Amino acid sequence: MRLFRNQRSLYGIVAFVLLGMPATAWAQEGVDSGDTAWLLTSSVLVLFMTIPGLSLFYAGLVRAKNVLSVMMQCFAITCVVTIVWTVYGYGLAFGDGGRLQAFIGMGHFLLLDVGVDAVSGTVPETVYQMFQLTFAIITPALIVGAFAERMKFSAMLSFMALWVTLVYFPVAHWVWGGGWLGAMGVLDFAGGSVVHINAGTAALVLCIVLGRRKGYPATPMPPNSLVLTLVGASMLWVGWFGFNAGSALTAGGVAGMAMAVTHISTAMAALSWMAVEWLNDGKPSVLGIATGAVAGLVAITPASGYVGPVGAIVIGAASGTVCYIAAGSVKKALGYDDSLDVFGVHGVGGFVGAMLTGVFASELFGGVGLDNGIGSQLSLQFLGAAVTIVYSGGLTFIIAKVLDRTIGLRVTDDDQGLDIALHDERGFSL
Amino acid sequence: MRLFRNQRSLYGIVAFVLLGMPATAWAQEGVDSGDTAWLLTSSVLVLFMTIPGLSLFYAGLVRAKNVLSVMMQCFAITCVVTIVWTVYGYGLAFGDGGRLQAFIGMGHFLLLDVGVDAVSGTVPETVYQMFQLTFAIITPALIVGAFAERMKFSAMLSFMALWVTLVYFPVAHWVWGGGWLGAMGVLDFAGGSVVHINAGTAALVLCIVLGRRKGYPATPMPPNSLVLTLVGASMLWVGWFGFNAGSALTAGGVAGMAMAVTHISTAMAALSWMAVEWLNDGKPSVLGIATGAVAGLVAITPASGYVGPVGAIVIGAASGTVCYIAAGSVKKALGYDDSLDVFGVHGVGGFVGAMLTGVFASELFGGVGLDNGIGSQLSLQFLGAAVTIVYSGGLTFIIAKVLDRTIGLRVTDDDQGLDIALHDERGFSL
Amino acid sequence: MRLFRNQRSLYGIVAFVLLGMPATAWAQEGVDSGDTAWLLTSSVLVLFMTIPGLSLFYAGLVRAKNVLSVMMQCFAITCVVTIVWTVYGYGLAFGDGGRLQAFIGMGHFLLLDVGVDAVSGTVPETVYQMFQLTFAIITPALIVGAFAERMKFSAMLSFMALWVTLVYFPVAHWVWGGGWLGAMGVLDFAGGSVVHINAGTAALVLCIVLGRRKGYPATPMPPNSLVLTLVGASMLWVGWFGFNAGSALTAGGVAGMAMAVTHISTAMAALSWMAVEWLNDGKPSVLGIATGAVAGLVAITPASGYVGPVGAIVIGAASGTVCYIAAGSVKKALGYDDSLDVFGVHGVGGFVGAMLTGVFASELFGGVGLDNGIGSQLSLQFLGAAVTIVYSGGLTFIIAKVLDRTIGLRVTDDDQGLDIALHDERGFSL
Amino acid sequence: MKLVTAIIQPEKLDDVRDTLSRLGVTGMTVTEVKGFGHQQGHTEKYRSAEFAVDFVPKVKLEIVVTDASAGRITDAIRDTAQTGRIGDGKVFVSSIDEAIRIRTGETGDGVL
Amino acid sequence: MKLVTAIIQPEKLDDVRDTLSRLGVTGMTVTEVKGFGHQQGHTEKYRSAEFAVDFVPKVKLEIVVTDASAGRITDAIRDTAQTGRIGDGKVFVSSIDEAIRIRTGETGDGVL
Amino acid sequence: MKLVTAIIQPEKLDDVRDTLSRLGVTGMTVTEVKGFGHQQGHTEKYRSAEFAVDFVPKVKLEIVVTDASAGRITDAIRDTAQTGRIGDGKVFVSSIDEAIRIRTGETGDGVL
Ligand SMILES: Nc1ncnc2c1ncn2[C@@H]1O[C@H](COP(=O)(O)OP(=O)(O)O)[C@@H](O)[C@H]1O
Ligand SMILES: Nc1ncnc2c1ncn2[C@@H]1O[C@H](COP(=O)(O)OP(=O)(O)O)[C@@H](O)[C@H]1O
Ligand SMILES: Nc1ncnc2c1ncn2[C@@H]1O[C@H](COP(=O)(O)OP(=O)(O)O)[C@@H](O)[C@H]1O
Repeated sequence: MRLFRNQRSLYGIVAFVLLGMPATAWAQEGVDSGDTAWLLTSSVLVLFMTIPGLSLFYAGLVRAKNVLSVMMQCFAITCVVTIVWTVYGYGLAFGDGGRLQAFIGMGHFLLLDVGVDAVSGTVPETVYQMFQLTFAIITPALIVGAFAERMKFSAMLSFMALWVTLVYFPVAHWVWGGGWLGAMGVLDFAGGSVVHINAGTAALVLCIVLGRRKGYPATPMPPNSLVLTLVGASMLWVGWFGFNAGSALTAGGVAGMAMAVTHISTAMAALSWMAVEWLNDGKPSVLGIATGAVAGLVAITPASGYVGPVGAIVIGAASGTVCYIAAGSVKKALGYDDSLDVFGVHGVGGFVGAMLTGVFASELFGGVGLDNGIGSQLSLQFLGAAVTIVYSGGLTFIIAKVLDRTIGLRVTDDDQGLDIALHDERGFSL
Repeated sequence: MRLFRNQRSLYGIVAFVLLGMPATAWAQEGVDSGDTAWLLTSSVLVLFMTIPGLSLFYAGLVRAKNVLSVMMQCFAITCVVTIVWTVYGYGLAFGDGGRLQAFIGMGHFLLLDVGVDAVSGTVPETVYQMFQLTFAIITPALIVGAFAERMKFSAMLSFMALWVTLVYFPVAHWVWGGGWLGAMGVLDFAGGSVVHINAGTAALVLCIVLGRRKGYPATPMPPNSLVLTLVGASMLWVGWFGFNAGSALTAGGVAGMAMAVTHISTAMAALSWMAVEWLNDGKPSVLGIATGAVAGLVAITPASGYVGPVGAIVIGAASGTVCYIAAGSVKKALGYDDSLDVFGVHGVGGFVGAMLTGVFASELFGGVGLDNGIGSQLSLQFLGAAVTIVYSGGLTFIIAKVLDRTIGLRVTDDDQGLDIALHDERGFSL
Repeated sequence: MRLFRNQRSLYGIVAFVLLGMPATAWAQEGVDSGDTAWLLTSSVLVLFMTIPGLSLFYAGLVRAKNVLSVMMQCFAITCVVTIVWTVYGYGLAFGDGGRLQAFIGMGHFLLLDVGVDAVSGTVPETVYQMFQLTFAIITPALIVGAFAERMKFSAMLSFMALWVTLVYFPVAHWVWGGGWLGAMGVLDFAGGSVVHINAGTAALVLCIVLGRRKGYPATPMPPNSLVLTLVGASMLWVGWFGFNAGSALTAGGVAGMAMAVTHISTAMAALSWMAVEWLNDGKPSVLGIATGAVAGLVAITPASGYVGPVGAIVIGAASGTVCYIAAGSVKKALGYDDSLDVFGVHGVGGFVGAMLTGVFASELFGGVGLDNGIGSQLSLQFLGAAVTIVYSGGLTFIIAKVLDRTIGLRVTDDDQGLDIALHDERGFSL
Repeated sequence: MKLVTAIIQPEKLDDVRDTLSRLGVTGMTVTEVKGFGHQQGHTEKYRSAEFAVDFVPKVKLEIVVTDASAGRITDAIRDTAQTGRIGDGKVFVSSIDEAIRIRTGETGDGVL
Repeated sequence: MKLVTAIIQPEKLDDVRDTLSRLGVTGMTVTEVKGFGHQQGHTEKYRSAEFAVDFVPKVKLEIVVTDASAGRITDAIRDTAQTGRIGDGKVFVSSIDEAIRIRTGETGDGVL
Repeated sequence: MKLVTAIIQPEKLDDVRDTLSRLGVTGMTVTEVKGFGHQQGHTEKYRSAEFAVDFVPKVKLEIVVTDASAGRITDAIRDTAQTGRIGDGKVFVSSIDEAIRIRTGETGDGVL
């Protein structure tokens, strides 16, 4: 990237030399318009994943009386995280932490120093921070699925503001912001640990602290509309190309391969879930194939910039199968009420992906190659996952408990439905 | 831009000089593929705002028996404006008006002279006119919200064809097409006056000429589905990045900052509306946060290329609060039936944005800077808004009255619902 | 393209000559980041057309008890085709067939040889194959509309795997992969024959082999939600810009003109259908304008890179009118049950477009020009269409018959609805 | 006790409810129904498929009342729900042997 | 007057209506209901949650008829709605004391 | 025969059904209805428009039973559906003259 930055200024020199034309006549120093176009587009795509993508995926899965509440949560999280990020989040995650750099970043208060001309790599820094912001938005939004249908909106807002500050920003810094995990060589191209294991763990802890929904699991709680859910899943799929291929930060071969493997892994995971379900339960289901697809998207996320098609096929097959078991028999056995299986899909899928990245990034399997071989990479990958699980789990527990003691986490009565109870609105008046 | 255009041809010369390779071997003269990629994408995004974005936003807000009618209106407007634009609209808005240039453009009949090789700035002119067309589509479509649930489809078609011709094209020319307002220095980056004040004023006038819906305000008219509305709002949000960041016409720092401030302002406005509503009415609502977001998008539109994050936060906070009052108590007090609050959100929000642009574009607040200081810019901004209000209001009144006298504006009976009455179709058969 | 590829490496040389900077310092050899950004975006858009676009368009048109089944089919097709493509499909369609090149391609097994650095034209080959894959996905998905509400899911899966292998890949190779039809000079910019005539013919044959839905045409089968259908149509419209403008494979004037004419043709076709329907049946309908738009998108597809605005207007008007007749009186007269009019819209619309391409590509009408005049081009266009019809029709018949004899194509009883019968799920629990 | 069953135009529901509460009726049960009768339905058209939908949406009110008040109530419904246009609907009266309030278990007129 | 209440399979609604109009029945009220009985329901499965839905969709016809015609009408419904498969449904007959046409206020058999 | 009509809280449907089947009730017909009564509804607010929705969702059970079993069944419903909170609902009993099973054409108590 760095050398690439010189390219344009080089043209400047060429131009100057040949025609006495000032370098200022060029486009922004070091900015490549193609890379910028792709990262702008990717930012749009990742935001699209959360609203409306994820919010539709979740909205369809709850009961009709709670359909608005989950969409409201996703939408409000988008807004709150945006403001927190603008004020200090970008600094904590991607700022230069100086002596503390290994652990946390600093600066960029109110993005005051991120001007129109600021450049990061080959794109304007405004675009770079916007792209990263969309990741900070979707990660907490994923957690919504775990506490759906019973959490107070006010408590949800406080939880999320605290969670991104104390959990997401630090972990993002450790891996991507110049922190210690990245420095050690943990591979996480687009957020297997930072986003999915992180959100999945928080989801599990929070739903346990919160307790089950009234009537769970005895009462049937059918999704109000799998049409919405499948539309949401489809939007997640297409938006995810911004997530993974955008993480290349340039519009070239790396982005191209990231998009290809993302697509392959997703298809493979969807088919694996469908196959396993067909064998076990007798019928393939819409919710099954959709959930499988999401599992595949999750699992390829950390690997997307490092593996080839073969890796993608295996990662897809593995995640589809493992998540089917995790969100199925395992969850049933343990009896926690992770309403929409955030842990079973994102936590478990993210872990599968993080580990397999350590294997399929190897040139052996058509990957970009590993510095110290599969063995040592695997331990690094495990370290990254383990640290995220412990840190995210611990902090989430503390935040949840504190809020529960103070403002209270749960609505008094889930029967009426959160839409009327919290928002004086109904989802449908047909 | 102009100098930038020379860049590639310069390469041509360099190439020719060094390797005797004909310049024709290069990509299209003066076209930057990255800028083109972004503007192509932006055109897609802005069309996406109207269909399905805006049409879903509106569809969810009407009663089930009228859900199709508003979607039909948005869709038909898209088609009609496209043809009008292709035949003469682009010429009127962006053509060279010669002696009349200050007031109206000319030429480009049937886009005959807009060839594959025509270039505008650093992009093909085909792309430039396409991008501008998407603005000409959404502006009249916004008005749909004001006359929803009672206007005749045939009258709607005639009104829109006349309105874009007599109102939109001239105003767009004045500000963006080389007309007098732009020349005077009125700042309207992506359409605060041209699009939002313009549509908002027309909406208010038209809904008054048309009269209230039967039973309004006594009878409850609950939205048939806020799920659709929130999905529409989310699509508007993501599509708006094409609207504002696309207006940079290049993929660089200006686009990046425009996207960032658009996002910040939207989040801030959504939260402000939510907060004010929570305080006043006791509960935060889905419709409230969604409407707040739209207000923020509207208000940042004229400012997006000129202000920084600080300006975005203030503009967001202001628009969220002011529009809450305008679409709430003010509307109630005045008693007009602007069904979906086009005036309260787009008219008022656009005005707030237009004025604050005059303040926050100043370097004082991290903006790009003003030539003659805040004071004189404010008067310019006010002039731009005022002219738009007067012109749009007047012409809209005349067009509406003429149509009412001739073909009639209203359906004979709103009770049955427009879907059956006008289209022989039902929105849902569940 | 070829020469363009040399451009960057040329810069390399320039740089090297002037500053002794190694060419390797540059971005990927021969890759243009702007073109890549646009093709990445286009791939996203074309996948978006299928999921959720097409699946919503179709989902809204069936009865509520089958709404999930059609969405499931589109989603599963996406997954199956992706894997087939990755394993051998890309090779069959776009590989070098050596001595058999005229008829079929070979190689690229598991995309093993499509590395991060592989380049095709000015974009990474990973991106090129991804873009082409999205076409291989939507073509079979289009057929879903013909057998909706009665086909077994298992049979559907087998049919599609066989169909893309035996029909789509060869036809795509003949026209785009270096095969005989392309070599002869048949013009098919984005898939009038390869995609639409191909799918439309298969749809007709398959729905006849399958037989009518129980109760058709006596029993009314109202669409469960035209809201979903119009949203789907809108998504098809915006996504189609990736389909047609993406087929330029570069972000320049050709892409720009392709997008412009696509938009114009679509608007014109929608209005024509609306007008004809209004005259014949007394009212304009939502389903009518939406179907007209799709007809216009289909018809401009083969022409999009070759014609100008005038051609687009005529192609739009023609397709809107002709498809109205085909999907209306003609279908009624012949009595086959093509549930969602895949043949009437895609088959017929594709044919209209293929033929008119031979006329309006001529410079006479503002097109890019024809080598041997309209007459001979028309015969070539007819040949392309005819070959596709005969081949696709024949093979589809054989595949369908074989599957019917072996595993059986139809569900035993359509009354219960496929959602419960095949997937143990319901679309809505409101 | 009597069961008064009224099938009326949906637009009239609120008016009828107000009138009845003024008459001291504290409870009723309402169902959305499809009515067939003299009133015309509408036609729907989806591409080549056109069909007549000959039912019209109505609401059905079921009100259990004391024998004494039955007459007053049916009259009130008739007067309030009447527009004079075809489709105004019907009122039917039948007998109820017993009524029980689930909450308290009490029976008889007190329940109503 | 009699109230004939028939619970039938949704697919049979149109046939029954046609038969009845041939018998001179000018009006009826139809409600979508859930039926429980001998007929099997279905199961639904959403990830780990599986449950049996043991009701089946039915439609309920309510037709108020003259005492004289009640027999003919119940027979007609029975014959038309019959498929012989479990779930065909039931017909119940009860008495109506009075019927009023809201539009005109008229009462008695003329209302039907 | 008697028609037992029970209007209960939706949450109670499953419990009531289980109790009744234990009492040997093999069939019933259920309708989703809107109830007006002492129980409060809720308010909804959409921008400047606020309004009270004063009905509450209820389910209506219709069960035709033999005269003999009517008492047992109404008692069972009352006991099972009772929460003691306002809105528990009502049970009404009326008379049925005749019942026919469409599938077989048989009539009388055997039908139930
Ligand atoms: N015999 C009947 N039994 C039950 N319901 C009836 C009967 N006749 C009419 N209805 C109901 O009354 C409604 C109004 O009747 P209709 O004949 O359309 O108008 P009007 O009552 O003004 O003559 C019908 O839609 C239907 O729901
Ligand atoms: N005792 C009853 N009271 C009211 N409705 C009943 C009763 N028994 C059956 N039904 C209705 O009749 C429908 C058909 O009854 P079912 O036992 O399934 O089939 P069949 O009538 O052929 O034996 C049920 O779905 C239910 O709606
Ligand atoms: N007179 C009545 N006729 C018909 N239904 C009634 C009558 N009174 C009450 N109901 C029904 O019973 C339900 C419960 O009654 P309500 O007064 O709210 O509570 P409670 O029965 O505990 O006093 C109401 O929602 C309504 O559906």
